[in-house]
Amino acid sequence: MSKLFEIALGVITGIGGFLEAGSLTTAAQAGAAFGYQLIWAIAVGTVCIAFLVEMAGRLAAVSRHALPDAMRERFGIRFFLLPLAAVALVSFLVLASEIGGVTLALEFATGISHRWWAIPTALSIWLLLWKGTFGMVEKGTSMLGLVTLAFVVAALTLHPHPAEVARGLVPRGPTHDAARYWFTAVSIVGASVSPYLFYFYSAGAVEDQWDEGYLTINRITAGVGMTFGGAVAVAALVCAALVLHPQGIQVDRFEQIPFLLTSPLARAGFWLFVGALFIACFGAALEIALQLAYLVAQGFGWRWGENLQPREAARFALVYTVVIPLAALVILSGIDPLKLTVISMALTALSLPVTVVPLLILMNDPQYLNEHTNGWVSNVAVLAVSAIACLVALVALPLEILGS
Amino acid sequence: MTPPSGVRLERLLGRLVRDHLGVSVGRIEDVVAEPAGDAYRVTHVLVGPDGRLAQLFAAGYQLPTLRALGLGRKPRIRRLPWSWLELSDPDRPRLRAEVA
Amino acid sequence: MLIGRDILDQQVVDRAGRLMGKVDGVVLGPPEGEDARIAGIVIGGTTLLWRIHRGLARWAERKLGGEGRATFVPWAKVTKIGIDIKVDVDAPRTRAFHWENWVRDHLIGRIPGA
Amino acid sequence: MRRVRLLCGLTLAGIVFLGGCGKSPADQAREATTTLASWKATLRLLEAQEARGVVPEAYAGQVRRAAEEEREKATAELRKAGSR
Repeated sequence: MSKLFEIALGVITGIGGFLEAGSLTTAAQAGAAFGYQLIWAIAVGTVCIAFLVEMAGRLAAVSRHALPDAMRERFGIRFFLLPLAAVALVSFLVLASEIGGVTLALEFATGISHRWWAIPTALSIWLLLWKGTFGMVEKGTSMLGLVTLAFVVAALTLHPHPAEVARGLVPRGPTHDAARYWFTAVSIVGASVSPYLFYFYSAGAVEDQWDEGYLTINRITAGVGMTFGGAVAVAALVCAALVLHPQGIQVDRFEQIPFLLTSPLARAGFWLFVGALFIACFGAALEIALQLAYLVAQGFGWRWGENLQPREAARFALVYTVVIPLAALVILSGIDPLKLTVISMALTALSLPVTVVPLLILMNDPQYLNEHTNGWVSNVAVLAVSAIACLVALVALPLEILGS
Repeated sequence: MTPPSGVRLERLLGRLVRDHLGVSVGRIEDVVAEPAGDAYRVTHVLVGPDGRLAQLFAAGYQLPTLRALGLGRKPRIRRLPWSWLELSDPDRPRLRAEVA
Repeated sequence: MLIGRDILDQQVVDRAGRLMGKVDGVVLGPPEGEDARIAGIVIGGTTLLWRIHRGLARWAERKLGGEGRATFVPWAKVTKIGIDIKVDVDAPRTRAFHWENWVRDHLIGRIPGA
Repeated sequence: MRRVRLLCGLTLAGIVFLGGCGKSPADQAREATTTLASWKATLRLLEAQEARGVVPEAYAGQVRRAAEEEREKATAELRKAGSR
């Protein structure tokens, strides 16, 4: 029975944990500007993250190492510092974007500017990590994250044509505005393949003391959970394609995104949007802050563990205690949250080779995986997506930064 | 306790080994030790390729996909007895004269 | 057994199972002579710097006048080499825990509910 | 090692330059007009939903403020593109 519960839990983590500030804004931008044309980018990102999450779980179950721990051990400090710095920088920017999402949800709900909400949000995120346990963070955020299913309900009430949606799954070039098309595609992939998702997942597998017996659960959790998560992102894109695209509205500010739910679901839609944005971003912020602490603590061998009292893992607790207020300062500084989010997603795509290749090397090392090393499918798929995403980001990012 | 004097392995790894004529033999990849009672006796040193390209291909060798694309080549690692090394200056390990 | 692969950068766990750092360095001694042995492992201090940037390490050692708070664990105290390196040592009393204790006493410990 | 660093520097500069000159004045003008049209449509959609009482009044104010800011930016861009 408990295995079934674990599977259900895993799937919920996939659904609840998938949609956050990045995937929501990039899906809304894609749907508004290009209709169904970019659904394939979400599909590619979802397949890639499903593989990566499964790999991170398998690594933890077989070698009993979380990802940063194994990376430091296998590559030595010199070749560990580069991925450490890349993941830390990208995760910090995404953390700031998530806090931005939370503060905007509060602004929509209360009318008070989002900058006033930065400090209270940071304080409550920190308090939950300070007092909470790992189980509470992981399971609480994904249970509540189910509210993001509101986008699926909204998409269905708009009655999209299944054939047209399916056609969007076929990768194709843009009909217009090529630079913006490829930039949005790459930020969608960056939003789906956020390193914190599989780094946090591997830390979770170690905290839950997984072993070889969990390999099937791991595969189901990663596959089904992430696919459902991807479906929620597609639903958000479909809403934008049916509500904003026909009116010629392109998404430049967060304030335009609530229309995705208010058009199909009226007043309830507005409050569902505020709730979904708040919970999804708050949950993601909790996971990212915790993952940053795991990353540094495991990299240098300090005591770590969300189930330990802060006193017992002082440096681990210090990391998230410092990182959360710093991220809140970024929002306080008045940066436009939408632009920050979209740029962070593109930077995530740019850094993919550095954050993903170490995991791929570990997954092909019998010393860590015994007979459970990677098949060629996952190797080729993940490497190809990372390389392409990085190249496209390399060209698209300067264009976007200089353009705006 | 402060570390006693002795050769520090972490500073040896990656250093270029030259023979007594100054010709490069390769870079130190690792050091082999065998159990001897409770302790471990250092027996060999593994010397890998020196060239930047060779190291790049050695890195590529770790990924089956890159290997399949011909971007990875198994690095040639040689096992030299530890006693051949002369470590008066740990930053510039050299092979003993009588060994060549 | 390869010292770099199997010992260096491994997680060190003390007598009570507390994580006390990674193996940042390994001392091989005596330097000259036939039978060099693994004398012990080093945690923390300036050891890591030597592998990141030698100039930085030299500068740090000049400033600190020595290896800073490097902790040496003699090989005799290493009880098991496996997923982690188990050592027969009480971590909080060693210098490897200096910063852990300092952060606990001066920063984290001060916040209520620590 | 210097050669490698030089090479990286050159390629990076090349990419940034390529990115930079991608935005000709005609592109900028076209993009600014689409942004203006987009925000006009946003306000039309807002008014329709306000009439049906779908969105709270505070949020409507925020959309109008955002629209104002973005329209100012777009018109400035249009003027800049026009003069160039």
